[in-house]
Amino acid sequence: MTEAIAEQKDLALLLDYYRRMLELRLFELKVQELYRNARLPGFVHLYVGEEASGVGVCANLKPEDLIFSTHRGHGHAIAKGVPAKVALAELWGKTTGCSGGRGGSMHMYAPEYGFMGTNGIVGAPIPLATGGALSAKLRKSGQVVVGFFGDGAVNSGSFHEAVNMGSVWDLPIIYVCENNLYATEMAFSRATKNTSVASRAAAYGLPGVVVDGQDVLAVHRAAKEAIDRARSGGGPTLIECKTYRYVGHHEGDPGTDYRTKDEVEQWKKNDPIKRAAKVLLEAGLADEKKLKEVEAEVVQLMEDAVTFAENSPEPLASSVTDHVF
Amino acid sequence: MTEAIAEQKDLALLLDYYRRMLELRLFELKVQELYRNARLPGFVHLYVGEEASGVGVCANLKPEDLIFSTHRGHGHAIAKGVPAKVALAELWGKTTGCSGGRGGSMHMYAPEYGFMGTNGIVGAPIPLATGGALSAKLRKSGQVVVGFFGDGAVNSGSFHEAVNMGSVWDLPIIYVCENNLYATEMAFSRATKNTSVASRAAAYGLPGVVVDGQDVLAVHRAAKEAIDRARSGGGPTLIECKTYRYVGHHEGDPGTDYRTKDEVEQWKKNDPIKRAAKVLLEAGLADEKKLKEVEAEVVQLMEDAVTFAENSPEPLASSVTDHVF
Amino acid sequence: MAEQGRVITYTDAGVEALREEMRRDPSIVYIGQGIGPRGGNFRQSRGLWKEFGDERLRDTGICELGATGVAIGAAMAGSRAIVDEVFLDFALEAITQIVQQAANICYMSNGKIKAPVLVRGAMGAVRNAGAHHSHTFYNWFANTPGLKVVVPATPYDVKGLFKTALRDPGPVMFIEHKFLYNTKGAVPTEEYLIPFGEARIVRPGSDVTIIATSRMVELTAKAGALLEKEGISAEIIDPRTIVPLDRAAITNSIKKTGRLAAIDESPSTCSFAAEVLAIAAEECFDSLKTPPKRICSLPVPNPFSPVLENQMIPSVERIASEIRALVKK
Amino acid sequence: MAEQGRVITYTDAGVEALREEMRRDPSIVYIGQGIGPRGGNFRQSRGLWKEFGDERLRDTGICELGATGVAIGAAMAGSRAIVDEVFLDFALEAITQIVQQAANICYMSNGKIKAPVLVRGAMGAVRNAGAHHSHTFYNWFANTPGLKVVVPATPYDVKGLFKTALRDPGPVMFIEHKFLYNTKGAVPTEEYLIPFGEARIVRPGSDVTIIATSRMVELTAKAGALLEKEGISAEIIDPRTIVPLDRAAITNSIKKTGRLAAIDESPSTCSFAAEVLAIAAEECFDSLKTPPKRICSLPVPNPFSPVLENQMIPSVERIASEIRALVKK
Ligand SMILES: Cc1ncc(C[n+]2csc(CCOP(=O)(O)OP(=O)(O)O)c2C)c(N)n1
Ligand SMILES: Cc1ncc(C[n+]2csc(CCOP(=O)(O)OP(=O)(O)O)c2C)c(N)n1
Ligand SMILES: [Mg+2]
Ligand SMILES: [Mg+2]
Repeated sequence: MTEAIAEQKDLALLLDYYRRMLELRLFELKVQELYRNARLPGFVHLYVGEEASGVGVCANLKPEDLIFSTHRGHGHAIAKGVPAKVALAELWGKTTGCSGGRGGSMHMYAPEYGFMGTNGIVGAPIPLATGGALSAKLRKSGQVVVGFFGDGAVNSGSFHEAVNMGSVWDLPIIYVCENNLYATEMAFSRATKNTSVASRAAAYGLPGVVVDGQDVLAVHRAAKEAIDRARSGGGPTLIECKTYRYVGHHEGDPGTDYRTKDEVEQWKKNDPIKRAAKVLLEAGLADEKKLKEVEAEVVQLMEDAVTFAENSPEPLASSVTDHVF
Repeated sequence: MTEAIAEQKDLALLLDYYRRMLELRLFELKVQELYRNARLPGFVHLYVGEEASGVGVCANLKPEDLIFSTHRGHGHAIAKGVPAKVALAELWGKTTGCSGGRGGSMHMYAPEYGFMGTNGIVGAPIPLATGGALSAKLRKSGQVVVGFFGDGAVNSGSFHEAVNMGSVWDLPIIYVCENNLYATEMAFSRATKNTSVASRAAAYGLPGVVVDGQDVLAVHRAAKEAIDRARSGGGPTLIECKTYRYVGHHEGDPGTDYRTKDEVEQWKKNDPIKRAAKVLLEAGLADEKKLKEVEAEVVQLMEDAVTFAENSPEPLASSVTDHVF
Repeated sequence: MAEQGRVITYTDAGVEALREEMRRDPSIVYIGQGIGPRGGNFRQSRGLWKEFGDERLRDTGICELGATGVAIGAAMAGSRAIVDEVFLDFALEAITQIVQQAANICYMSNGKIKAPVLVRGAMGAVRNAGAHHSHTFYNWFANTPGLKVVVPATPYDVKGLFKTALRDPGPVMFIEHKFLYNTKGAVPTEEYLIPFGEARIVRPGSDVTIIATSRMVELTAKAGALLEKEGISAEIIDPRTIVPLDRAAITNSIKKTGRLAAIDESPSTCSFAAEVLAIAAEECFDSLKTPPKRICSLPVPNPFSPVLENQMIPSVERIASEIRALVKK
Repeated sequence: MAEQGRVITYTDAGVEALREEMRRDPSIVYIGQGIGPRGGNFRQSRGLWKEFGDERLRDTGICELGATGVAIGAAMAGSRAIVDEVFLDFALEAITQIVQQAANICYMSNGKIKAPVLVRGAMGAVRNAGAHHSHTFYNWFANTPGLKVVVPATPYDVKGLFKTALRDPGPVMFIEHKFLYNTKGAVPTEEYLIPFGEARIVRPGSDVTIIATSRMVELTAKAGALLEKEGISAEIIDPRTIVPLDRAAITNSIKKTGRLAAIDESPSTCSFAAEVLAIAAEECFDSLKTPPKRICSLPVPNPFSPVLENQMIPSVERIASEIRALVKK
């Protein structure tokens, strides 16, 4: 297959990716709105700006493949196929949520979609994902596993121990680091002298790849290669997606003290959704009208999700001791 | 200073190093004998074969410099200046031991000699040593700190988190990995795909150096350079000493199942004490008689240590609750 | 003295204590995530960085294990260290260093090495943070020889206990409650220290002794006020430090009232509430008129759903009704 | 049936259970340091690697945090995992994974994800291993909702409880005692399972109820035999599992004898012994004739010196003399 044909094939996926990224984006903006209006309990960390990573990776996975996600995981859940309304109901603490309201933003579980959870503990999903991959290998299930994590998790012992294990056992796993330059207000460059996550792969003897995380097709290509290799027994890969969150660390953090407005604006210019739209238009794969249609559909999806979640029941207080074991 | 002169100066140290290495060696062989005769309680991990590392590093330290050691730490203690009799009394559980009998082999403390402890928890000394270096820097004490650890500790999160912190804060610390190829029965090459410890330094942006750990002058040179740099504010270094233990992992482990006799014999041929003796003789820095004298003195030191420790009192049972706070 | 009785927050009381002690003792270094320019996730170090700078306020990456070990090592080597786990939950990442190194070092070294390290972490449930961010764990530390354990309930206690903790020769677990950070109370301007091991009588009473800590103090006080109106006189005691524990305050009160309840945000099994009942059974056997009672969180991970979490954690109503039943017995 | 009553070691009983269960259930994977060709630091996996090979017996480097997380992740994804911390002390390295992930997952996921992971670790003092290698910690796990906690005292119990644990849908802390590994006892050849939550009456008696676990069972039994000769009839009960706990066995016995002692190798504060006393105070208030008693390790890190460690840990003599005093009251 020549490069040109490969590129054509990739481009054919782009409208779908555009739509998916929009779902992730509009879901988060809806959550933000609801949260700011004090409709949702708990704490939320939004994925706004990082959609190309979740979509570019997950679009290459099969439904039975597993992903393990982080505190910033709504986007991963939806990218893996969890319906927006089920995700939103969870954030609302309703019984129809993917964790029946017991979990909330940082504890969303939908194994029926291969979604093995968001996580409140930074670093923790990396060993868990590695274990998922070990299980897949032992069960010869053909599943591939993805472990998502941020730049902040890279300095944690969990990263170090788990990636080494994934490497030494040649597990079918992709370690996807979403390097958005900050962990809360801590710049990655203040937390370590080596800010190249991909270069860390050398320490463990597995391939490390860096990719423009605002280019969904670039993510897609890197992910596809790694996933294909993993599925065919070629072992793990560490992918570093360079990305950025436009919003604060969590809702409530203005996100302004530790980075310049200019920096945020620069990144917004490179927005993955706008970029995808531009390519679609330029390549003639969609016209403005089509893009508007897609957007309208996604907007409607989110409205439906709100209606669904809002009208769903809360758990019964008497059920509090169910499901401990 | 020309290389030749530097070499001359180094050579002048060699007789002293020879003596020190012999102290470490004969101490351990005495412990082995006592332990096999069921004279000592607890568990001991002997340093036999690795003496060049402890001696080559510690000889470059000042008394007020600090070292943090491991489960295999008798050699480090003595190399840092803890008298053999005080170390032996501790292994015997006597009040005259450096921890008053409360510690034992894996919990020997002698801050009066800058010896901040052996440790029963693999990996734990690495953050502790880093903290010692932070304290030295903050107190502007001019102290340098050494953290010793084995190849086994390299895969632990403690290594990863602490070395990164030492690097990012430019602390006056030397991380000395004594890579003896095995962690208990686990070959380093089975535990990781990257068996070059020195190469791991790149992950954290500090210098990494590999050295022949059976050549005390080579260790001395690498350590001196790193210590000088650290003392003058130049930050940390990771040194990998390639070495080997001739004995089992701990007394009681025959050490035979997981490595070949041949491998052990090959390493013994490269014995650091024999090598030092050979160089001393060849360079005319000592004759056979001198070496015999030194040995006789060290043998006597160990006999005295046994007498001292054996005749020292055990702690009073009623003192059991002292020193908790 | 114009400012006496200033009403400030629990958070600010802590910041004040830290500022004063860091001024007094130049050997103090404060290590943690976001405690520098950011001023702390809970604003618990606000303003300190401006005064003490990067050298003494050390922001770290996400590496509680390393950071805690570093703090302990620094303390062993001659500094006094504070390490902030932010959420107490994250102390689990580092608990091997706390329990194996900090707690043991004085004993293992025959008293030769001290580790004056203060481990700070905010416990408990607040705003439905979910299972990963709501643990209590203070009973675990109380079970560990070598650790002192402080659980302040008011701004006044935060300040006075912080200052004592920052002069203690050994490791101290300083466990605040997330829910309390924004609560307010009177704090004198003059310097004061609160000794460890001195309970506070939150309200005197004669019918029943109630032992409560941390956030449970406030809820219990409210329940006590309710019960007062019904003619039930509850003596509420906040031990303030679990180790050392003011056993006399507890047992004297039980001997007076003859009834006991222990309120605990932890699940009951092997909890501090269990400890209080055990002490009562051992030492106040003849004084107890009715079976003592534990009023604890239900043994479930903290659910996200507000409905469920409210059911899980002792509430004013639950406390009041359980005490009512206890006194009526 | 020729082999019935074969006398085998505590270690071998465990190995037998593992072998049988790994044969029965191909989804079991066993992860840990030295559990492969080496056969386990305590010989606790001897021979398994020969039969099950590298795929199912997974030696790791020194990375308890990673290995435990891997085991839990594998369990969440459809395998059944055993992770061996070897020394229970090293579970601290990984306790964030055990408590935050394994224990919570069933609840947090509304029952949708189970984590059938068995966390194995050997607790307690043996041969003066020193402070870093002698912790007990089982009360911490009992305080954690979502974990089952097993503390077998005999080869028979090891085997039967292991088999139950390896069929349990959720996480189980399987906490053996290092000191017991070489002890021997009769173990049937036929398959048997011991249900969780069923205490064992170690010896029946009428004067005093003694609750003991793990290594303390043996010491207590010896003390009981001594006391028998003096005319004191002790009923000794080993709960075998702390979670779930056979409360009825404990309370029924107390109701019968009217006296209680709890023997625990842990320091007493917030210990399982405290829990037992709390239960007795709550549920057997009217039956208790004398104050119940905790007989625990002294609250110190395990000293290396044999003289000191013997003083620290409950001994047959200490148990006997304390019980004597209790019954005479
Ligand atoms: C073990 C642990 N330490 C600290 C935290 C608090 N915390 C939550 S998110 C976060 C930053 C994570 O940064 P990163 O991994 O880069 O992900 P990002 O938020 O940038 O997506 C921190 C420190 C936590 N949840 N867990
Ligand atoms: C956290 C922890 N895990 C496991 C152990 C058990 N253990 C003691 S020494 C050792 C091997 C250490 O290997 P290495 O670091 O290479 O040092 P060496 O013994 O070779 O000198 C192990 C696994 C321990 N003490 N601490
Ligand atoms: Mg980030
Ligand atoms: Mg080694």
